[in-house]
Amino acid sequence: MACEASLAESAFDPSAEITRFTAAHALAGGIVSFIGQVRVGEGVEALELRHYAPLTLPGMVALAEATVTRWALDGLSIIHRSGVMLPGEPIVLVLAAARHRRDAFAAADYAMDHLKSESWFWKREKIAGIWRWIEPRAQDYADLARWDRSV
Amino acid sequence: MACEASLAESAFDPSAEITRFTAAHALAGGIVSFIGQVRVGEGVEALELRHYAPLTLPGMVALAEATVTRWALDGLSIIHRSGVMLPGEPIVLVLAAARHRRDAFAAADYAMDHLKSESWFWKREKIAGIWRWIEPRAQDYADLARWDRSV
Amino acid sequence: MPLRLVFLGRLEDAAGMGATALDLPAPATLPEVLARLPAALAAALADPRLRLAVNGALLAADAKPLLADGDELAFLPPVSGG
Amino acid sequence: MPLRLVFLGRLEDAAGMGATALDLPAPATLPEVLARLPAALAAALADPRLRLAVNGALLAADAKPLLADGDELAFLPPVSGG
Repeated sequence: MACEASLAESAFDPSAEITRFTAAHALAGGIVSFIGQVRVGEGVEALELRHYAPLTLPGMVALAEATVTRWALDGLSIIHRSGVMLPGEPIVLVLAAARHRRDAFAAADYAMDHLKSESWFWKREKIAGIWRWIEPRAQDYADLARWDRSV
Repeated sequence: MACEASLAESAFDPSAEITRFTAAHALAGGIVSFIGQVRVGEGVEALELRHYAPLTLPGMVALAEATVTRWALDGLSIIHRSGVMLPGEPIVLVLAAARHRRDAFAAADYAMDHLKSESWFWKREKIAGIWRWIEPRAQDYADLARWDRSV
Repeated sequence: MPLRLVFLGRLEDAAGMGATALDLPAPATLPEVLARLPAALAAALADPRLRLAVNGALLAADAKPLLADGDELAFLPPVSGG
Repeated sequence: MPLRLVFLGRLEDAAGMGATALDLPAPATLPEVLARLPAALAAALADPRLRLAVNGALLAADAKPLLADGDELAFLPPVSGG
């Protein structure tokens, strides 16, 4: 089972990745994707994600491996930006290919919850010219806790 | 809230649709897509979906409207093929854009379960030169029943 | 009066066609329609899992339609889409 | 011995830099490291929610590392990614 994780230091094209992934997993009946992007229109001028190289990508690889172990997948891909992003730019793309769509949905959902709460990124936002570090959201921990009590 | 449903009589490009939809929903933080495609490599030479025009598209529109009522979405799009498809070709694309990713995941999942079990399509497969009609799958009904007992 | 019958899914194979026209005295009931069809097809159309639509409007599972001049009656097997 | 300290997230603001070098007698403990830093930064680094990594390996939450020659000690605030 193929799984891959990568850290993108500059803008990437989710559609091109989806095309490539879909073609590579022609045996799968269903492909679920999640695209997270910098929201437009809330006064955020830029967003920056910092990472710590010795931990961040290895953590993403470990998450991808854990996810493919947990569900019956044909393939899984995680791409996460670091660096400065502008509104409308993609931050994260998770792709899961499976024979049965339930597995693909659950795997993408699981990978996103763990990326949000457990991966080694620190986020700051620029609003009205001022950069501010973002605290973890309680909702992210609640999302994560779901996976402790179910498959 | 924008929702749309369309019946594609010939091949469509999921990536182009995802690009268009993502750009149209720049306010959304997250976009979930589901791509269903004709599996390659199981001996299926072609798949055909027949529809009944007075019911099929109106049913898809009603499903899209029910889905956007049920979750907090910025947008929802359902595209479903009819006609003859070859292995590797897309059958269905569901796109859900939401401020919070949980809503986008649930909406896409819900729309797929209902498309599979309740929309007016009849499927046949060509294997070794012989067309055979496909019976509904028990799994599809089980998937659908999930939504009766939870949000 | 003219009626149009539409056969979806595997019923198209049972009927040997996707649609056909029928002429019956108005108003016509479903048993009157089935009586005019070949026995094997009539048997396939009596499957209780089928749903019916008249002029594109789905009928309740236990409806007993009275068909009028020009009506289109569609026979809908369980769906297997997507 | 030389040590390298790395400050992630908001700790970079507290430190006024992303990383710094320090020279201490070997082996060095965390309290010895903090004692060499400005009081405000030392206070920020004593936050119990922080995690530590030595040479890229995450430490257990209650670990008391002994730092050796050339070690890189990273201070990791709660993550807020994705």
